[in-house]
Amino acid sequence: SSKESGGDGGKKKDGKDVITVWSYPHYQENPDTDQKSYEQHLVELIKEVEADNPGIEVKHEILSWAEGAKKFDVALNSGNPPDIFFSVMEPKYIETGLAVPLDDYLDAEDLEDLEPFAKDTFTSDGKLWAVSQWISIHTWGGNRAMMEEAGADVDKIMKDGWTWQEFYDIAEKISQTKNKDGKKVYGFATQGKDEETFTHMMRNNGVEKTISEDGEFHWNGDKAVETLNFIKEMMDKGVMPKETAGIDSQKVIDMFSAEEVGIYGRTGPYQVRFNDNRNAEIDAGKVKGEKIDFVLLPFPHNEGEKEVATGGGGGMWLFKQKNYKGDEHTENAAKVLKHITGTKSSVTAATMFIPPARKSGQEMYSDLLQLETDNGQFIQRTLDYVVPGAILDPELAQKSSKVLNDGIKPKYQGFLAGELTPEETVEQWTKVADSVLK
Amino acid sequence: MAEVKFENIVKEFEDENKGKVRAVNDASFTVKDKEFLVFVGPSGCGKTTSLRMVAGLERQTSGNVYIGDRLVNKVHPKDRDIAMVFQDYALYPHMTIRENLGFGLKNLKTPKAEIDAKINEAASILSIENLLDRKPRELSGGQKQRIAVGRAIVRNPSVFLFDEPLSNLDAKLRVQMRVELSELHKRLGATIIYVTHDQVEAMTLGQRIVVMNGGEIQQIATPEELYENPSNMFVAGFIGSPPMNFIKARLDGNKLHTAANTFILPDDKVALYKEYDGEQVIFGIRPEDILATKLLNKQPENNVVSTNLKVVEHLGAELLIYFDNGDDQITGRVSADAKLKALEPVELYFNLNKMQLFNPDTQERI
Amino acid sequence: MAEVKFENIVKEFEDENKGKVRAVNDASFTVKDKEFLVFVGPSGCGKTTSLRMVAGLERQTSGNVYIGDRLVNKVHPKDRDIAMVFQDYALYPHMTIRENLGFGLKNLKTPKAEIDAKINEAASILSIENLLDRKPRELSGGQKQRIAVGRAIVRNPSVFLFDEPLSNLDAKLRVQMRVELSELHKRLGATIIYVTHDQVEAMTLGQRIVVMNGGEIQQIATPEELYENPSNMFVAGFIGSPPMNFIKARLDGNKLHTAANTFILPDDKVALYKEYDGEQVIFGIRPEDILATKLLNKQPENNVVSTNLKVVEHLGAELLIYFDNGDDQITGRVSADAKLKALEPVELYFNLNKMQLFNPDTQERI
Amino acid sequence: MELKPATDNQYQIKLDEKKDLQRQAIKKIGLIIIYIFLGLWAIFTFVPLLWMLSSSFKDSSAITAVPPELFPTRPTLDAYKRIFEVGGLGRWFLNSTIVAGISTIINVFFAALAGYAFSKLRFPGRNAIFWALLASMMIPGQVTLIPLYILVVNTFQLENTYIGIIVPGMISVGSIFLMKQFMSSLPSSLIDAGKIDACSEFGIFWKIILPISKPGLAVLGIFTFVAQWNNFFWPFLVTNTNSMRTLQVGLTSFRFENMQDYGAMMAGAVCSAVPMIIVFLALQKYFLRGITIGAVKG
Amino acid sequence: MASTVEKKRSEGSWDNFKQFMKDYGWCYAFIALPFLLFLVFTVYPLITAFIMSFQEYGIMESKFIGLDNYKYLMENEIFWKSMKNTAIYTLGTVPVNIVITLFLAMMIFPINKRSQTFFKASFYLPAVTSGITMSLIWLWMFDPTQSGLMNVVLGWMGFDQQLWLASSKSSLFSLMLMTYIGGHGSGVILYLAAMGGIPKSLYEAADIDAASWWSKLKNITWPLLKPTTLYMLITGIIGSFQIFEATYVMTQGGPNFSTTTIAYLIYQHAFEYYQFGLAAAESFILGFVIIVISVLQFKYMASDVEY
Ligand SMILES: Nc1ncnc2c1ncn2[C@@H]1O[C@H](COP(=O)(O)OP(=O)(O)OP(=O)(O)O)[C@@H](O)[C@H]1O
Ligand SMILES: Nc1ncnc2c1ncn2[C@@H]1O[C@H](COP(=O)(O)OP(=O)(O)OP(=O)(O)O)[C@@H](O)[C@H]1O
Ligand SMILES: [Mg+2]
Ligand SMILES: [Mg+2]
Repeated sequence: SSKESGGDGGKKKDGKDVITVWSYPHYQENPDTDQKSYEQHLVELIKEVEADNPGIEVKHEILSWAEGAKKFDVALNSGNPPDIFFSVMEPKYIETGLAVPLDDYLDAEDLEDLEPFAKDTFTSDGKLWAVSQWISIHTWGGNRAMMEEAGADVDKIMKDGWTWQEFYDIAEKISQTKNKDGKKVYGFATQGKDEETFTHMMRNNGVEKTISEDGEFHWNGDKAVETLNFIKEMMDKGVMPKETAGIDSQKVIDMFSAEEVGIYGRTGPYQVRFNDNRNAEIDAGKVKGEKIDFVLLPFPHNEGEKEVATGGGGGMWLFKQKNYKGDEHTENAAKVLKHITGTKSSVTAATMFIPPARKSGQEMYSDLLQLETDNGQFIQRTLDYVVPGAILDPELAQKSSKVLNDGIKPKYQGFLAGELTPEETVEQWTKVADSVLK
Repeated sequence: MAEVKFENIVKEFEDENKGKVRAVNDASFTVKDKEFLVFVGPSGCGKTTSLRMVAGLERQTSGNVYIGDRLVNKVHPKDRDIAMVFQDYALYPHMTIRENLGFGLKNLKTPKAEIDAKINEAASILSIENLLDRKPRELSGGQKQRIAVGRAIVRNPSVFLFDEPLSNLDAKLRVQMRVELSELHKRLGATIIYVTHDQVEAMTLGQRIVVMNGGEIQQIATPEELYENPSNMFVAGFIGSPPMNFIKARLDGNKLHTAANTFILPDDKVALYKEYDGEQVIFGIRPEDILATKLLNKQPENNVVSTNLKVVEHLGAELLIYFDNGDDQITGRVSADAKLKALEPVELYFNLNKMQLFNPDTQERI
Repeated sequence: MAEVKFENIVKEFEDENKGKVRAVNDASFTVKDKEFLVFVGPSGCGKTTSLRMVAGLERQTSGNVYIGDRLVNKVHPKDRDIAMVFQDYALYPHMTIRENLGFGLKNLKTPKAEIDAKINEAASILSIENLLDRKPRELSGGQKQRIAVGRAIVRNPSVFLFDEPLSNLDAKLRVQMRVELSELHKRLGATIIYVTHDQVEAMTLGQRIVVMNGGEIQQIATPEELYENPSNMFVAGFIGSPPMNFIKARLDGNKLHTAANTFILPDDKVALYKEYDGEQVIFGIRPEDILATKLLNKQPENNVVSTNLKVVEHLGAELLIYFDNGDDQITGRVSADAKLKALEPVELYFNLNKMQLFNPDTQERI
Repeated sequence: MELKPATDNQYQIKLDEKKDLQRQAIKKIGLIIIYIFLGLWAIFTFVPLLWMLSSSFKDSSAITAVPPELFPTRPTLDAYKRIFEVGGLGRWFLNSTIVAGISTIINVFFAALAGYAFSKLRFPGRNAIFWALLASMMIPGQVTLIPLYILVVNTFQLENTYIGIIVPGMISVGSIFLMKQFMSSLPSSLIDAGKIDACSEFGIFWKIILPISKPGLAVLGIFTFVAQWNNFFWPFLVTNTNSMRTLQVGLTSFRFENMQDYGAMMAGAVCSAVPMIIVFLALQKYFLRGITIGAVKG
Repeated sequence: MASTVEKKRSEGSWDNFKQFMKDYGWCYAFIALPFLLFLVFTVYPLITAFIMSFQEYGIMESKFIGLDNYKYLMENEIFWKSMKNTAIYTLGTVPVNIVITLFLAMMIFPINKRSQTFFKASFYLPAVTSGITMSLIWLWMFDPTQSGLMNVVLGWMGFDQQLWLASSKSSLFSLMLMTYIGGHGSGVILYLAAMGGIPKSLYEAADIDAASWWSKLKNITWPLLKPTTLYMLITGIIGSFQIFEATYVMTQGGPNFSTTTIAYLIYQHAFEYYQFGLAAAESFILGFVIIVISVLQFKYMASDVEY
């Protein structure tokens, strides 16, 4: 039985240094399209690195999305994290003292190859904490046919963006219609579980950060009230479901697929691939439903404000264990990390129709990325101005997440449920923010 | 009016292994109003089952049960105006004794003060005052049984059903309870049906006694009648302690030949049995009709048997003596004054005035 | 050698409500090897508790228990070489009767064939052959009790402990079982300790009898001794059925004044009691020493009481008669031949030869 | 012995018969009401499961159909095919069976043993120990997770082994508590009888207490089995190869980041329910038996 | 005899111990293995966690901060809110569910064996489905749009559509509602087993004692089921106080803290902020509350029922 991995990686087996890698099942095998699964792609890379380094053995585990992070949390807090772990930016990992900054292990070449956005996403305290795998752009999504019926110039929107008013007019028009089952159609839908959509709208209303690096809270003023009022009006007018408070992202997609929604947020480039697959299945008669011409849409911006695209990305982190296993082990782990995040690894992003973080990868898999399509061009355009979410030093990040969990999220939910007015909402979360940040 | 009447009652149980078990077979009898009727019979003969049918806890397979004038076949136990003492006590384990006693009254919405009074009364009758606040599991077997009796007493119904209520009590309390029950009976004017296997209880308490065996009623009669004129060997052997002696014999004019002796019948008996002259019979004689000749003022002329005693048991005022007569073992009960000893020879007089004869085939009394 | 000895045994129970309950208080006695000792006493007097201490199921609060020469205070029940019949049967509900009987032997690793033989033997003694394959819940109360006895019999230990083993059996079976037990005792040469509240059982079975009351031993003696020389009023009242009559009286030379009568003492008694001349005493006389004058051959000169009978109970061969003497109710037991009737006047002779006197304060016999 | 045909008597009989008929009727109606109510309630409790079952036969579009279809219009076995195609389903089943089976046996045995000791034996410290056990149940498991993980994985090195999965669940205070409650109503005199019958202390437990506790053991058995079978988080923490995964852990691979394969999840849930239903049906016949009846009187 | 007394006096403490072990050794042997496992896998982690509650936990090293964690909680509004939510949830579910369970068990008890099996199985079935699956199904039933099943049912009955989990007014109640409808299977089975053990003669005695259906229920069935009820109360209270999965999967404590239970808060502190010390302190406060309640329960409910 193999007792090595995760927790106590690094034990020598046959004299080999064992490196553990934990990641997630980003995509499955698809026999119809000969698409390999993420794990198969990863294993290929691992095989290569093992072949190049006979002293290293790599054990990998594909966690489940549902509870993987929690498993990692337990392992990390037990002092036994895997050597390499896939995650988005999490300042709390840095604070544990077990995350290893990568600056010393990466060559200038590598750093050069990475898109600046990808580096920014994982830079904190001036150090790079993970090698990003891709640039995950946050966008809205739309049903081209429905939008055009409502008089929208979709191509133009994708190219030049749109204002709140333009968006509102189109959405309102769509919400006047009924779908083929005779059900009411909404112009816009989004999940009401957290404040994500609101964040996106705030960024496009001139407030880029909730909390700035100097610890100041920016969601305390008229801009926030204005944005909330905009959302409120959409709900009041039936442009957006008044039950938004109880709608989750799965439900939003379900509604979109059933043509009950014209525009929704948030989604991302990966949805293009899902939609293509779904259309193919409908063609093949495997799935019943209407084919949808799916388009990625930019976030609308308020009149006079700059359009801001948001993005993030996941990357591979390097960790050491509490009972430190020596520099050699860390170096070996870094070697593995470098290889499995190398140019070839961009296949992962490309398979999901997400722009890889490496420029070399974008080139290598350009055919997979279908950059010539409307959605592809939109992605390329967006890459130029996308900014990461707020990166704060770990301590401030901790406070920020407290403000979010104890103030913003619950109050925002209260607002969506119609229990708080926009003014009350802002007032109340500002109070929480003040007390946390003081 | 609380007459209880059984009319051709049959009760069958479904047994998983053995199919139908007939526990009571075609039983008919009437318990008169205010009568004290006792059921006796060997274990498993259907006494409890009969009682339960009166209570309405078991519904008869066929036949009718009346209480008073009322056909109660279909009346719920609580509407039958009865109280019952269960053989296994069936005390409510979680209630104190006080609560156990008061439960029935509480259900009948009796005022609190009255309940208390009745409980105290019953408690003093049964001398259980000091147990009132205990739980059943803290009591000894006999104490539990007294509580079970108390539970019936406080209810004061028109028919009392007792299933061996005294079997676990000590002799003294038993006598006391017997008298209490007797008085209760008189005082309350209630009809009582009482199941027991105790001779003395049956004979002293019962105005009439029902003897059962194997689900069938053998005889219903007053204690004297039962004792003096048992209708068959079963009854004769069952009533009386020690039981009647049965000796195989042959009737021959005024003589009765047993394996070892020949007895001379009194004249009235000769007349009575003349039809059976020359036939094989079973000769029944009760232990107390076997007397030590040395205690007799007048020495009898015949029917004296000389034998060696096998066993002698002391019962205070009396002796139980055991000796053999051919294959039959015979028991006698003589006054302790006779001072008999085991293994010593003795002369015993068989008083045939109260003898019985039975048909060896039908076992009926002749 | 299976002598059983109690040495200053005290047993206290913790009662949730009442604190310590002393169930047995400083009891000392010895059961001789092969002796048949009977415990009697009123309900709750500590009989079962004492038995359980012999068995090792309950540990005494203080004092020593010996079995054979061995101090068994701390010996496990299974190593005491005993068998016990429980008052509440305690049959294993999940085993058939056969398994119930064989369980102890199986635990002792007895060969299968031997177990079967012993079970069959016990079954035939108890006539339970046809029940062997049933489960306890399919049996009537009496049947269960027989199984419980059977379970002890098959074990064949050197000490048998019986806790009211016959209380639920019918009279006939009881007599039969009594004889069986007696024979068993002789055959096996086992020591037997036997708890009962049945007079007859105690007197017939016990070689010696221990009378308990309220946790204290009142007297240990042979049946005759107990009957004739009870050490105190409790024993006198407890042994004998119906119990001894107690009448308040004053001794005055050879006279005994009761509330309603004056009796003349026999000469030997006068001598015996002369120390107490002039004092208040309790006059004890057994029911069988009260005789109907009409049955006497020779009419007595004195000690005849004329009274009206209150109640007459028929017991087959005998009558129990009840009448008042001042405040005291007196019970007599006379031959059924006297044909006495309730409410009729009668002349009764008090035979004072077997009378007893008791100290009204200490209740001890004088 | 003949009947008195008094008119009021006849009337009374009629009345009684009427009352009895009424009672019978009430009983019958009561029974009918009971059946209807239980039936409705069963449907109530069934709806979620029915949805689970029917979803497992739907294609992905039908699952998300608005309005939802309670019964699939185009039933398909695709979801089942998907979960069977993913490697290791059989292995996961085997692992779950081993883990749940062994934990159940150990758990029930220990619980019965300790429950017996706590309910029927008297020894110094009995109540204190029992309360210590019980108190531990009252602290939520979240905080002991890290220490426990350190203990099992770091200290005992039991990661990715059956023992590692089973060990923390081998005793459960709840089970001990349940057995204690159950056994407290068994008649103590049977234990005495066992002692007299030369049964060892363990023999009494094994040959007398266990058999008459069958209803309790069966109940505890099914509860434990279900709990262990459904246990997800701990096996997920301590396993790291596909071959060691239990069914519940394995089935989570049908939950993806931006989309869930509902059909497969539901098919998985259905598959995982089947063994538990079998265990339930196998054990349920013991539930109702009042097995001690007839042991003692009074 | 004298020698025994002599010997007794000279017995050393070793002999006393030997005798003690002879008397009680096997009692301890019966609980030894379970207890050992308990010490290792429950007590040890608990002690560790208890120490943590006085620390600011860090993986590399932890800092002792005395009672700061507890102090912080005492002053924390959300902590009290979550305590309140948990208490409401417990009060609203445990007694109600015990009554429902008893009611169901009583209805099943008198019917014939085969139907009994059917209903037992039906009521137990939800329990065989894992909590996560059930939560997902309920999430679907609580869909706040017009197509949500619960809303459809409300529609039939002529009520307005509800937001269920999405409104802080109804979210906690919705979680409670979930427990009312499913999840009585185990309790029903326990109650049925306990009912089977009640001697029939007690009911017969009660029949004769003129006890009505209600009186029998109140005075016999209910008190004799006390050991079972106590078990269900205690485990029910523990379960409710520690309710986590439903909130975690369905509401994440929202909206506006209306479903933030103490266990969810513990989870948040532990795994979202890595404040394990704080989480431990919360756990011990919660544990203390449950222990106090349980002790009271035991005091008022414990009654040995031995037939
Ligand atoms: N519920 C039952 N199912 C099957 N057989 C039964 C049932 N109840 C009683 N019997 C059988 O019916 C017969 C009569 O039983 P019953 O209890 O009336 O006897 P009993 O005369 O009271 O005996 P005892 O003096 O031993 O109490 C017995 O053979 C018994 O085994
Ligand atoms: N476990 C116990 N806890 C408290 N008191 C008890 C316990 N067992 C017995 N007792 C009390 O001790 C006394 C003696 O009880 P014991 O069972 O020995 O009586 P007994 O002589 O056998 O009576 P019976 O003839 O009624 O069976 C009684 O008062 C009884 O209530
Ligand atoms: Mg009976
Ligand atoms: Mg006793």
